[in-house]
Amino acid sequence: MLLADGRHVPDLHLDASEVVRCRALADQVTAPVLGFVEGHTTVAIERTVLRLFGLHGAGPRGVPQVNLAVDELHRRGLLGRGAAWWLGYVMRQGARDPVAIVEAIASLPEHPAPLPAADDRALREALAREARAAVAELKGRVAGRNALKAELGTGPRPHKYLIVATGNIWDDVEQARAAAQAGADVIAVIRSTAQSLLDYVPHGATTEGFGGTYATQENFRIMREALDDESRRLKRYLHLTNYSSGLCMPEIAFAAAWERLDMLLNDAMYGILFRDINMKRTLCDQHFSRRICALADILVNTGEDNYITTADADEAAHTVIASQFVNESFAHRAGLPDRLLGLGHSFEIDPARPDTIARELAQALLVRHLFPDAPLKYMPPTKHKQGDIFFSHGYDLMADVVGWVSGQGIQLLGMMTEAMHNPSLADRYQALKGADYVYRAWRSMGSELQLKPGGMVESRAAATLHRARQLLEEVAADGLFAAIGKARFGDVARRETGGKGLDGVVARAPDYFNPLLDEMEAA
Amino acid sequence: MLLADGRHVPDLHLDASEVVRCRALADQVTAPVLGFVEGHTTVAIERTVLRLFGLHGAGPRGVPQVNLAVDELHRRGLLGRGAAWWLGYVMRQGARDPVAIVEAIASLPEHPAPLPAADDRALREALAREARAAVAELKGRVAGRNALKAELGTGPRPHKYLIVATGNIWDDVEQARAAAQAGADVIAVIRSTAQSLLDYVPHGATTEGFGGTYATQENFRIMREALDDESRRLKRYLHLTNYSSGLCMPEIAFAAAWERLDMLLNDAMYGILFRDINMKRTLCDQHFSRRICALADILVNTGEDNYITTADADEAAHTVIASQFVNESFAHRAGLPDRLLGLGHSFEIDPARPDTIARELAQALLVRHLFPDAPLKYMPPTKHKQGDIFFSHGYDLMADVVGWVSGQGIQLLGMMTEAMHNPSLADRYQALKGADYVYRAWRSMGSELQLKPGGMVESRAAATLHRARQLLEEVAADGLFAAIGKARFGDVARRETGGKGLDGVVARAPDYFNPLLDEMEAA
Amino acid sequence: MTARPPAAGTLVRPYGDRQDDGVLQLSFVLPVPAGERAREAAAEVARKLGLTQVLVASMEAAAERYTFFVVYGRTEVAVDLSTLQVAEVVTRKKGFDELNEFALREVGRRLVVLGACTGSDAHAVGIDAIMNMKGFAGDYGLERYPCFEAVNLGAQVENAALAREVVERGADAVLVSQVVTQRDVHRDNARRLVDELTRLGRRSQVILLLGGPRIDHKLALELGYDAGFGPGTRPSDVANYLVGEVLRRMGKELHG
Amino acid sequence: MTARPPAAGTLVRPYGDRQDDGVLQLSFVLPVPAGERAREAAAEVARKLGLTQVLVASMEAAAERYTFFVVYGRTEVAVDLSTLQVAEVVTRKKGFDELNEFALREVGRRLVVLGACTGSDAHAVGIDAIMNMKGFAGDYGLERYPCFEAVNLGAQVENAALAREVVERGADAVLVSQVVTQRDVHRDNARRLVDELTRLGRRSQVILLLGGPRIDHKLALELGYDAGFGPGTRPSDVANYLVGEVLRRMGKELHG
Ligand code: B12
Ligand code: B12
Ligand SMILES: Cc1ncc(COP(=O)(O)O)c(C=O)c1O
Ligand SMILES: Cc1ncc(COP(=O)(O)O)c(C=O)c1O
Repeated sequence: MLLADGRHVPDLHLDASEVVRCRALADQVTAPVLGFVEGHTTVAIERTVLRLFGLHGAGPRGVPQVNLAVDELHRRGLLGRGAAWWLGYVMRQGARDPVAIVEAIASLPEHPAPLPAADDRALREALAREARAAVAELKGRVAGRNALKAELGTGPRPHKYLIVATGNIWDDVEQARAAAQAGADVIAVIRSTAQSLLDYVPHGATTEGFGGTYATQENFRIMREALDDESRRLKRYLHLTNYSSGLCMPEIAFAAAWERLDMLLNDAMYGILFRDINMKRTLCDQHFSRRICALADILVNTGEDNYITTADADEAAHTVIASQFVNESFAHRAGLPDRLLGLGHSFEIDPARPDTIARELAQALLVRHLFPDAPLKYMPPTKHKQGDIFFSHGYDLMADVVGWVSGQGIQLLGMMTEAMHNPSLADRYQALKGADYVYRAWRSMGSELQLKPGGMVESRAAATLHRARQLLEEVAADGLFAAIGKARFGDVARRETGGKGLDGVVARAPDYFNPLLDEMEAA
Repeated sequence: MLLADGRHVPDLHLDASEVVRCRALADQVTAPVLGFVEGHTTVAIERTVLRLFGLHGAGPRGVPQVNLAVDELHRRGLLGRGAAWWLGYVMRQGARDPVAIVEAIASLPEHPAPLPAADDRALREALAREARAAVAELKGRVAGRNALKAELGTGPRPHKYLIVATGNIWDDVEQARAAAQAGADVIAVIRSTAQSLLDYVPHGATTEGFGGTYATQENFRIMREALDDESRRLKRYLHLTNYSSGLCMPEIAFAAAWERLDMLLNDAMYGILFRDINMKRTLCDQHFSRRICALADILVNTGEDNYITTADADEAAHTVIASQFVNESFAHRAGLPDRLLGLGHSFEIDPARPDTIARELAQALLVRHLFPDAPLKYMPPTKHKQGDIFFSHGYDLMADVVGWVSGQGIQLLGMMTEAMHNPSLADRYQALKGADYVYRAWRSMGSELQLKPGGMVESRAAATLHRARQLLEEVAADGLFAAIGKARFGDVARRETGGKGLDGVVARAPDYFNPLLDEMEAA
Repeated sequence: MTARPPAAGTLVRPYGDRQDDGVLQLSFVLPVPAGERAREAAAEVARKLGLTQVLVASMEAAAERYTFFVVYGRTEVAVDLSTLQVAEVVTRKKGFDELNEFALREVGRRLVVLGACTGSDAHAVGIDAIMNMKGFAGDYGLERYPCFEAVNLGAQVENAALAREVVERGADAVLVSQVVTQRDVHRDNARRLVDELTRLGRRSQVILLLGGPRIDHKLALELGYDAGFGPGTRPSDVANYLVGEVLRRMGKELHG
Repeated sequence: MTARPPAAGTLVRPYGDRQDDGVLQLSFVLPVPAGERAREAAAEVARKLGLTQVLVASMEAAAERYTFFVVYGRTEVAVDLSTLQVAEVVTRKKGFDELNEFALREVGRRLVVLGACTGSDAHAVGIDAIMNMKGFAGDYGLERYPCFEAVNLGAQVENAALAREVVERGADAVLVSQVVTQRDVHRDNARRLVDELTRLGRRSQVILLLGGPRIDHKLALELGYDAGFGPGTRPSDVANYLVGEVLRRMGKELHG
């Protein structure tokens, strides 16, 4: 198989009809969800819209203005019309600056007086115009980023993706620069533990996170600025990514878009399964956030790798594939092209078992063949990592081999101290040096090696695809909500009415107004 | 390709006529050398014969009795008749115990009186009988070893070969046991630096070596005893090996045979190239020592891996192959069957270069295909090892991968501290753990992977074979001595009359007598 | 496991390739550019740690202003094994059936066992491995034991909520998992449950177990728990400990 | 390479993921069976080295009576960069042609340079890399330089024989390689050549260079050599040093 970037990977002979069927099933799975999504909005979506109109600040005790405003609307049951509409409403009443707007919204009566139809039309037109201008500005920023990328060029594939997670944005910057100097192509700033459960986006530059650094717009800006500078110095464009999953998915996507991030962790189901966020909430938020990604040319990374840190990687291999089809379908529905689809998977089969390379290769090649135009994000081993860093390092290198030979687009480099602590500078350096050696040493092996027809790798891939199809049949029949209820993904069961954030889901009123969504749907 | 031990390795398509031609050329190269060997003996060979007859002790200042005796004979120009003959001679004069024999030899006049023909015949017959009895005893010991091996069984292929080299035999024992407990199949006790240049074998248990422990018969005995014990405890036969190359090749082989070693480093040319030992001397000694190995069922390991620690592994790949054909031919002429032929090669291409895996795999598979019934000894990287032990460990694991996929019989495990010091216990442990992981993870890949026909691996293998043939043509035309003079192997040039030990080479007289050789040639 | 304590004065030192050679391998980064001065600084760090025969085996520019080192050296440090405080959870075990039978007979009822990964920690795999039917490494989880009524509350469970559950369900034992340890978040969090239970006057009635990849028995005791379980723990270890401890508190013995 | 010496009082400490956190990684073996006591002994070794926040990341039975550990910890140790004695061979270099021209012009003749790996050391690859035509890493060897008459005597060269060659050939410089260092065999061996040359009254007339993977400039000076060259040395480093040093001794300068 010849990849778009010129690399070859060993051919896998798959049953094409099964692939077609999986895609059809995935579309069947996502269709009713989209129906639901199109009838609802969430507090996070509405906050995002207000951010587009410039409500960036934070009020007393750091509460973001958008939260103050949206919570007031929600309390009054007004959100179904869209926060933008109410923004227009209070602005017509004279509120101009953010503080005044928030105050005006907070002072709205339980049943605000309706607007005459002409005023309503004028309000919508004015805000649509403003939204169009803001979106144009956003697109200008993205174009600037793309120009820099074109000017400097990027490193060869796979892009080496390295994590920084000090908790302090300034230390993160220092480490990101160091990683870039050692060869990193993508810097991922990990978020503080459980930020995904905060129903607001913290404000400003932050220095105190646990196991990661808070995702804030200011932190994004600081890091992107440093990477722009470092990119110019190293004459190689450095990508930046962060996490959007969680209760603030669309807001974070918007901040990331504005600050010119290149990628985002953005999975349709991660929040549900791994953060116990209500499924309706997440499914609405993911759609809106992905529309933002499509608008801002942000590559989304999905989180199927997580399934096999909870479930057994060997037994659950097909759930990864099934979920990827679902994620792909959701992404297409949000307007994302394949080239922005960094579907996630990983090298996680217990290394105590025999023949793990055959099975990992089967999985990695299967994903590669199923999604030929997607860049793919390949994760290193994590769950079975050991405190024995020497073993752990060698184990990572095997993942590098499989990632390379199977032509992955983005490769997270494993950290030899994975079982202990967040990566240190030394760990990243060794990971880069090792991966570079592997890519160099195995350079032509992707085109050199062929698989025995009907051998262990091919049959394993075929069996996994087959089981993925069976699972998709079941999910299509039961519906996604029910399937998640039966722990069909990642061995985790969630109820439709359980989890966090359900109370932030609101049915759109017939006169729902969302000029940002209108802009994006028009694009 | 299906190996005798049940493993599969990827097929290489080679030009069979080229292989046939290489073997014919190698035989052409070794034939005249054998002619020379059959006309000569050496001080080392004669010392070996005396050892067979029980001259094991050492005189004042630790000089072995066999050296005292042989030196006396040599000084008098008597060696051409064979030391055994003179042993018989002085025994007829009444010398019985070793001390008396040595003294009697030392008291021989310049021109000892000749023996009447009948006495000469009786002398020869008596010694032949004694030799037969000693050889029978030796074979009994070897049979005992083989019975233990059959009883306990050995570990699966490849046998993991680990080095101990403390300089102190008691520390070596401790480390050998530890290595065995961690999974080693073969323990190699490395010799003290430059022991190969000593023209005698040190005596007794030793505790003071540099970079290794002296090879002495007592040290062999101590280690084999410890390994027998450990084998029984672990219920897995543990092999022992040491080095015979050098000025005492036949004597060490004899001691090893007696003490039931399983393998020996025994190369036809190593001493010449890497120790500057005279070529005539080494070529005579290797033949005799290999006959001993054939007699005692000792697997010989050749040293082609050394070539590419001196010469560039990429450019000199064909010299390894050519030398293996020569070593094979010499081995066959000494009566060694293929199953005792541990031809050496290694993973030594500079890891700073691209596509090293393709080239290493080409080489390893080429050797595997050329010598299908030989166990093959595969060496890990050494020359390009770094003080960065993390890199170094990963680099070793790649050698483990290639060794495994190409079906090697004996695999030396690389040490992550190779660039620093002799292996420590921790290094061996990590090497074993890493190799076990690799063998497990890649278990079926030898049968699973196929090579692109005419691809990089196949064409590299074909080109190397072709260049090996060209080199053999040249060596066959020039003669081995002249070829070595032109630095055709390992980038090292040696002159026919240079190097150490030439004065220990003696033309056999027409009445040359060597009952050990007679026994071995009759076998 | 070391059954008998070692004889007094049994000194051990790191072993490279000879008894007591004291060989140690170090690696670290210094925030300086690579070069001879950096190399010397690395050697000096090792010397200041008391190492001799210091060999800077590797110096690599990990970034423009950071250098990675591998260093070998020898230490004089020795440890007297007999003086070490080793708190070890007893590991003599009964088989599955035997344990269940024994426990049901001797206790006379099923023991109520709650499990949770607490605070903001979302790592459920460890507690699941101990609690869930399926278990871990071929060893059944506590849910499968007839002698336990085992309830896994999952991850991100608030300490206050967990303490309430203990009271409501009359739990005999609580299994707390803590995986995230950055900035000692696990310590504060683990202590909080003890405080809550103490506040409710329940601490002494319940067996408290702490577990996780960076937990050991010693740390658990220090944080006010009854026992600690580290990486590689099997459900059967925990089951045996629980039954044994309940019997002990009843004045009986597991291994009579 | 550090061009300017650092300001006084510039303290550096190991860097894990924050400035001055002092993070170090250790590994070692203890001659005890794996178990809780062994783990505690490993932690104690680290604590005795002055480490705090000690984490025994891995304990593995490397054999029945040996246990391998990976340990992380933090040290308080800091090094003042400005106080370090760094002996660095100057590395400003001229190109091949320029150097040859300059040397031939200023010295007025070819310099006689002998190379050898001495004593029982048979490792010729390093000295070959410096001396032979082919050179090393794309850098020509000294034999290729018109300004040198370079003779490589190979390996296992006796010190006495080498000293005689120096006299006979009127050598300007001798390059000694030492690779085997077990039990400090290289130190004794390197000193022996200095003794021989001193005995022959030749020491001061000849530039003595020592090189090898575990050699540095400092060690070479200590052993009585004029300069030392470590791993990764290129022939052109040596060529530049030699010409510079000869000129210096003539009262001239290489970089005027
Ligand atoms: C899987 C995993 C995840 C999954 C968790 C899925 C899930 N449902 O559990 C996901 C992807 C969601 C995840 C997320 C994060 N993770 Co995480 N994760 C891991 C990983 C890879 C494996 C953990 C695991 O499952 N081990 C397997 C189980 C079986 O082992 P175990 O937990 O040790 O349990 C055994 C014993 O310890 C014991 N045990 C455990 N608990 C208990 C309790 C009792 C009572 C008893 C008796 C025994 C016991 O028994 C078990 C069986 O033997 C580790 C790295 C590693 N290899 O260890 C990182 C790791 C734990 N994660 C880490 C981090 C930082 C995070 C994040 C905070 C990152 C971020 N900022 O986004 C997030 C947030 C998580 C949160 N809020 O808690 C760090 C923690 C660093 C530290 N020391 O503080 C680690 C070490 C990775 C790293 N090097 O950075 N993670
Ligand atoms: C190749 C090799 C061999 C070959 C040597 C072939 C030959 N003709 O040279 C063979 C196989 C014969 C061999 C044998 C042995 N070897 Co050896 N060998 C190596 C190996 C793998 C590589 C050395 C090498 O060639 N490096 C490449 C060259 C280019 O690098 P270099 O030497 O560092 O040279 C550079 C610089 O240092 C500098 N330089 C070097 N010399 C000089 C001199 C001057 C004046 C200057 C300016 C610069 C300079 O410039 C060079 C270019 O940059 C090393 C392990 C390793 N990876 O380092 C072990 C190693 C050196 N060997 C070792 C040992 C113990 C042995 C034996 C003693 C083992 C035994 N008991 O049988 C034997 C005996 C050798 C003897 N009598 O000396 C040990 C030494 C341990 C120690 N610290 O003491 C090592 C480290 C392996 C190990 N870990 O055990 N060996
Ligand atoms: C898709 C996705 N989103 C988010 C996260 C992490 O998010 P959180 O901040 O919730 O830990 C991950 C973790 O790996 C992920 O895969
Ligand atoms: C065939 C052979 N013989 C002998 C040796 C070592 O011998 P010496 O004792 O001469 O160093 C080697 C070294 O690797 C070898 O390959």
